[in-house]
Amino acid sequence: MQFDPFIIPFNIGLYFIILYFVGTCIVWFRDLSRTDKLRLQRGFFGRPFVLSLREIFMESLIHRKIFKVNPRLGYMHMSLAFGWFLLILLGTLEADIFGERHLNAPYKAIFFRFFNPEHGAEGFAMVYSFVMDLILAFILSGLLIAIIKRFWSRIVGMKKTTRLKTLDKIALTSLWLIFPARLLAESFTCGAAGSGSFLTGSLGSFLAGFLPAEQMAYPFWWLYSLSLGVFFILLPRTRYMHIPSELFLIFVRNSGVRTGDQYGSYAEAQVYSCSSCGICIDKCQLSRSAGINNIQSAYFVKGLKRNDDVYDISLNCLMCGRCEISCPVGIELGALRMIQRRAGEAPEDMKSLWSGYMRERNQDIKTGKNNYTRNFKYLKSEVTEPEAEVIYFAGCMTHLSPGIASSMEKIFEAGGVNYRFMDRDGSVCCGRPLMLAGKDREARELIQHNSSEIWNSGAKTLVTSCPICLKVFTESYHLDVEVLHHTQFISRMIEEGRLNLKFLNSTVVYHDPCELGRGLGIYDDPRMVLYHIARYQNTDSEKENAPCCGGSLGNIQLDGRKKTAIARDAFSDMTRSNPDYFITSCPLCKKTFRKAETAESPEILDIAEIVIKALPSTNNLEDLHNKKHQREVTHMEIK
Amino acid sequence: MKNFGFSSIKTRVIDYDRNNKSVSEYILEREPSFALCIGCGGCAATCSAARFTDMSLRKINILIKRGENDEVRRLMNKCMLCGKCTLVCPRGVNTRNVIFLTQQAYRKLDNYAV
Amino acid sequence: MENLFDRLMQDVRFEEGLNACMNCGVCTAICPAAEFYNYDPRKIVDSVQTRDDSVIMELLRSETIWYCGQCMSCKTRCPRGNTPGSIIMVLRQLSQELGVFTDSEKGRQQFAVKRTAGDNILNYGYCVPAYKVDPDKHPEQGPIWEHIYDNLEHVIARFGGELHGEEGPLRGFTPEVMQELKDIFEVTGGQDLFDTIEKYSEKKAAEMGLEYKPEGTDCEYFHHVNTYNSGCHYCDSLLEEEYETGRQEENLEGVSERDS
Amino acid sequence: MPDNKEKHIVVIGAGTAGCTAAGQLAREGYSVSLIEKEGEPGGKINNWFQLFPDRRKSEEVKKFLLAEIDNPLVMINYNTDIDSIVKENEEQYMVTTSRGALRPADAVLVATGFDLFNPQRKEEYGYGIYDDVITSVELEEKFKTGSVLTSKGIPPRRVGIVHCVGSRDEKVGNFHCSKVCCVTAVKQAIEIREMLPGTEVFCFYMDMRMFGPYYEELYREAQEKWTVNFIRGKVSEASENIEGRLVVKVEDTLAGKPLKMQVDMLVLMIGIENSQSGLRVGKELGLRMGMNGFFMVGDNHYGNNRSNLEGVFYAGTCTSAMNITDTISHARAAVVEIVTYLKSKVREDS
Amino acid sequence: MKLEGKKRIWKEFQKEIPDDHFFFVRSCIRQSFFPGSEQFLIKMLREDLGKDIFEDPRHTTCTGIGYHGDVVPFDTIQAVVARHFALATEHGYKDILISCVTSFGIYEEIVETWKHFPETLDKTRENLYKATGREFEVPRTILHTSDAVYKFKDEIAARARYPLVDHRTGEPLKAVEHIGCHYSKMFPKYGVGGAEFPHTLVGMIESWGGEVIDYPERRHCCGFGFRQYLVQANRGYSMSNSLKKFESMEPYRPEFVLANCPGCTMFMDKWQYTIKEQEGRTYGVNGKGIPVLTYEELAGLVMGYSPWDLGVQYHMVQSEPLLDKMGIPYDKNDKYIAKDGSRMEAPKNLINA
Repeated sequence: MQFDPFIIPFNIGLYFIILYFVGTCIVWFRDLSRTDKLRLQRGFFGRPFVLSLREIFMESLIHRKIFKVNPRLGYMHMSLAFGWFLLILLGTLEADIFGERHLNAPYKAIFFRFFNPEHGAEGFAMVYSFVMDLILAFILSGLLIAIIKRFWSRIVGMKKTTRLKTLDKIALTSLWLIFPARLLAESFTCGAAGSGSFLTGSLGSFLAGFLPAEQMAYPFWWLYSLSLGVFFILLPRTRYMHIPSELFLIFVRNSGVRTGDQYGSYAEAQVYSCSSCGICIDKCQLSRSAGINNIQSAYFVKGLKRNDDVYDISLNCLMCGRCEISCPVGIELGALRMIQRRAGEAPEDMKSLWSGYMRERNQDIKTGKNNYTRNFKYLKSEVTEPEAEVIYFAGCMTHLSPGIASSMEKIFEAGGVNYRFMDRDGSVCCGRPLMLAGKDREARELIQHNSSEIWNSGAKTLVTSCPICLKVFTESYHLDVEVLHHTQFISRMIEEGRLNLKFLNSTVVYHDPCELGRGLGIYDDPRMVLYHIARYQNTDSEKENAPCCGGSLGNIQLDGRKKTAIARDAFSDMTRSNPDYFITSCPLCKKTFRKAETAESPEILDIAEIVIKALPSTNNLEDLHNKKHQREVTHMEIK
Repeated sequence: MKNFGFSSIKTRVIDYDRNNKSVSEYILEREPSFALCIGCGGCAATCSAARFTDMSLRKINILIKRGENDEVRRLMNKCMLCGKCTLVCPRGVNTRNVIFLTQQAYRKLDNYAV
Repeated sequence: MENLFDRLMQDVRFEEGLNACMNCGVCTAICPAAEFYNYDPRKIVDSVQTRDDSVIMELLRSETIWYCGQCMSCKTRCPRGNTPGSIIMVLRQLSQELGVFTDSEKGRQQFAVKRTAGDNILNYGYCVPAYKVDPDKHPEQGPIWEHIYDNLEHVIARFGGELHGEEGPLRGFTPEVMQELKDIFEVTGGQDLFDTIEKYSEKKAAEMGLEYKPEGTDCEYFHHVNTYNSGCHYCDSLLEEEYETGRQEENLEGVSERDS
Repeated sequence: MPDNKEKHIVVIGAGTAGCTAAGQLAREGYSVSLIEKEGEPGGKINNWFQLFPDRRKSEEVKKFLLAEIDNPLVMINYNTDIDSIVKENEEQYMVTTSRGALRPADAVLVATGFDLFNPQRKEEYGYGIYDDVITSVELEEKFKTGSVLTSKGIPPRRVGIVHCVGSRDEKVGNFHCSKVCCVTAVKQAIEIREMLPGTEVFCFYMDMRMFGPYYEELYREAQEKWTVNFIRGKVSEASENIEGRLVVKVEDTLAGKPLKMQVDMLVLMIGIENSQSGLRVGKELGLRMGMNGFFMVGDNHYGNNRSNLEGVFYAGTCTSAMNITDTISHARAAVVEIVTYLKSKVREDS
Repeated sequence: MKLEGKKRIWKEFQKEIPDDHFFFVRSCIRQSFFPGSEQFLIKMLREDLGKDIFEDPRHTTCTGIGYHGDVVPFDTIQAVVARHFALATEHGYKDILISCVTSFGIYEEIVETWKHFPETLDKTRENLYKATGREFEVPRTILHTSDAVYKFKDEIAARARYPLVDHRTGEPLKAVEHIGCHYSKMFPKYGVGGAEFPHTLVGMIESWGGEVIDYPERRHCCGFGFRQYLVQANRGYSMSNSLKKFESMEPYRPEFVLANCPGCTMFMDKWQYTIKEQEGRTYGVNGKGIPVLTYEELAGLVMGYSPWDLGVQYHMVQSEPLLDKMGIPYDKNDKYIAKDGSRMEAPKNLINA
């Protein structure tokens, strides 16, 4: 029986963390809604499980996403996570193969060298210990980067890194100590025994040259075990909880569970799965352009972990979704913020907890307090015109940029579409702005009103010019009509050949509005349209990486100057190639970018407005020629 | 008491010294641009709600500052927070936040006291 | 029909009372009516000076022109020399001539004024002779008035007068005097105005299904206009949402705050 | 080419306009008699502590004026009134002052400036009756002494500032806008807030006429930085309540409601009228008067220094309300007019 | 508060008030509600001051209340007033002495209109002639009876037996005055002292030994508002305005209100009763009520006439406490007396009795 007191700290830590994790998983599972439980059960014996394993490997160990963002950072995470994983895996095998018997307690694997100092002298064992050393070296290299990052984050290509609190610091040091301790412990042991491979062996013999390796080894084995123990014990109270949480999260997500609009164990799992890697901080335009550095998702989630009042933080966000897209753990940050915004309506003591918010709301319903009186009684139905196949909803913001609406009318006419301009004399808001402010109930009133208006119009298709409206139409209205953004509608008309356009010999760049792009994943339709009518120039902030214009209704607190600052940066980034036109497909984006416009800068147009320019006045030869030319270009572009 | 067939009327005058102006302070401290309104009425002109009601943000702004809370209560909830007003304001007042804070302030005033 | 603004301009009081208004609000600031009614003389002058017939017609049909108490405090202060008070008097005059005064609750009350003060003039030569101020209709006059009303001749006598006598307080007027008064009313259009008020009031009474009698103060319609108060004239009435909808139904444009 | 010294110009009034013009004429080499009824130059500048929009100390401008007239060719007569001005001959005017006759003048420059409106004419504001109703000028006096206190000797909790007192008001016979009061009000509001951070300031205005460079910016600063409150409505009346605070009645026209408010001090932004002394000179010379009570200029667009008389010119606020900048430019323009006029005379002679 | 300021204003607005020969015109309201005042005015001018004051019994109402009630057209009232002028002309009087502020205002308005629009004068002449065959001269001066009393205030003061002081302490009595909107707000030049600080009543009170207090709502209307009172549904407006005034004067604890206009006198008196009934509020030094007096009543009291012969008892707010303070003797039982000299029982629950 091989035993030594120094393994105790490690064992305590290990069993503690295992028990703790299992316990948490059970609690989380219990708190899931019935449907989610079922999803999970189904998932456990199905594809989701396999998917999860794959994802866990790819993300939790290899950290593919981080690699994409920035290889150096990716390598750092991978070396630590994957390296350690390998060390444990191979370590266990090692103990199993070369240990005095099979199926050992975990500590045997971890402290294998201590119990088998002479191991790895020749043959296969020698190769094996070489591999082990290799892995250790791999980890240590990552560790080195981590340490450098901590003190000089630019080296890994990050502008900002997360701030730490004491507990995290302790945990971090213990984490950092683990592998150096192991290295030295093994080296001394090897040095004394004359065993070990290229790393431990050579370092060992070198140290043994002038140090009493025999005596030196033992305290380092203690240190190794201690740092492991401490790290495990502290784990739940630190950000490193993300390591186990993420396992749970990945599995649950793959089983089809989503955050929804309520605070539940899935949301909590997400919160704990955040490694505060800080990638979101760099993605956030508020920190880049508006100099606001305390509201980024990393801080927001940290606030949630600590159960702080994060209401104001949750409000001060563009809801552009750039952080969510870039989050390596795939946390639904937008959804989490929305939960907090709704909760913000609740009294002080219940602010940070959705459950508390629900309680407060219910009691409101009972007591019928002022916030339950209907706000929009005054809305009157305005449907008068005859039925039409298409109903066009310009949206409030479009009314401030009337060129868009009038262009759409021209396009409809050109395409011979029988349409009805639902809000010709002014819009009733779609409800999205209220939702973004956390006022869902009020939004419901508007949704009901507009829905009935749309239904009564008897149209088959609803076209809107405003992505904000589109988002809410598709997600929160339950309409029995097809809902399209005008970009989609135009591209469809082009494909159906209802709209023949001439090619403009001018260059364009396209800005993906947050709600249309990241929000609804509509990237191709606008590009299709543009390919048909102009020379499309790629920018390095396309699609998912598109910036927010800054005017977002998602942020109610941001003042005008900062909005303009954001718009300026985004605009100058996207117009480096100096195109003739800067095209967007959101009236609000257009309006906001206009603030960044200068005399030299390209003309800012909505996609509908440039389509108008391409509408043939007379279809003469020149037009035909243009069309031929345009086809070629299109093919070229698509290839 | 005998029936006179009439009774005294509540005055409509803004009694500035009596009125409770805490809401105005609450907003000013969170949204300083609130002070910048020059009453041009641009917001009221573009307002989506104004098409249907006597909602006028220009008026609300003033009434909040004067502490005419009853009337503000009546008007403010008509706002759809669509944010058009913010885009047209020549003084860059973050009107949308002003309304948002107003509603918040009254919630507190009514339920939990500012 | 001729342009309403020109028609108003024919009245010297209007011509004198309306210069250019710059909306300074000095009138509203000290207006006793603006203090208690949803009323703003400034807005009236401002709407009148648009010279827009539809706007003026809206005024003529509205409640708002009937709130003024004609204290004329506005005349003293206006930096542009307007007299909102006179302007309103002329508007009321026209509203009655066109018969649209019956469209508003407060306007209909003109019938009550005519039947009391108006008729008193031609019947007794006084606007409000003591013997026509019935304590039951004037509870606010209090017990002392009941005493005076019941013992009027004694009261007058105490001060060396004679009720309905040759001269002194509450003297009676000879038929000749009364005839002169009547003739003046005939010649100057006073009688026409009386008749107009009666004509349209009778029409309105029929519309509202209320009993109307050619004279006196004891018919349903008189009682209605004299005592009915919908309560939608004051600031707190604006606070009730019901009233909002109520306004659209009853279509009392007068209360709608056009420019605010 | 005759010596300019022989030409003699009488400048009436040693205010901003008078001094600027006199100095400039002297530099052109003409001999100038500067006549001032007061004992010192500067005119109304002496009333002010700081000037809008940049809060420049008014002494600094006065220093500039003193430097201007510090010239041997400028003969300054203080405490001197005009007794008579008569046309001596085709080209010259005979100016007789309270100190005797002057040498015949080849040109007369009327720079008699303005008088401030006497707020007692707006009885409803109770100036001269309620102790804490003061004028903008009296407030400047307080600024000079460095302490703004009410008649009770305590700092005011709330100050009201009334715009357009004696301007744009037919009840006092002034139809014109005095132009500079709005920005003065804003400046003084800021100064009060600076001096007494605990004091609320309310401006009661009909229109904010921020016509000059950086005036609108000052207005914005007043709102943004100094949280000065602006209420759109002409104050109708002020009265004293039992605690001796002033009750102001006004309509908050933007809210469409009457408003009543207690203030501890009411500052009246008194307007600008043509000066009485100026009017006397005008009568003496037979100058044509404009509808607004100021002198009527030869042409509103390109001749606003010329008068209806040959050889008589205007400079400064005797023709209309002006700020200091405009007054100085107007005075310099007058010099150009005079020089051209005299040169043309010379040409005729030869 | 600086008195010089007011004095200066009063100097500016001095009105030409003739010394003698007045053509007297009565007030509908005063005849009905406190006939004593008018009667005493005539008596005082004739007997105490030996002035010629003539009244033609054929003069009717000026129809002013109807006019401001908007049921009498401007042309009509011009003719009615012209008829009064005709009567004056007939008897060779040039100065009209009007007992009612509403009429006074209307007479001014009409005369002013005639000045600005001479055609209206011609039209009126024509109308009157057509209707009555009368012709008239536009009078030289238009006087309100308070102007006359103001003119002779010092002669009255000379006759004063009970000056406006607390006879025990010698302290001057604090009083508030209410001038009546139509007295000078429409045409400040016609009112003694102008619109903002009218001197008419102030002058009387001060020359008779009292002290006038200025309060924030001094200038505010009593609330009569013609149609606003005549129609029952509107009376809330009328009362609320008086209520506002009383609330504003309350802290000054005035001994009495001296009112100029018949309407105001009546309303500020009667509303105190209604306010007591409806709001449960009462005012005045003793917290029971503030007597509201006409200038004739006050003059009479000062000169030592019996309060009951002046008609003081016919107000809702009784004046005994005031009389006691001034040291005026009276016999409670003589208050209400019938034609035949027999005593009548006093009405119940009057205020301040």
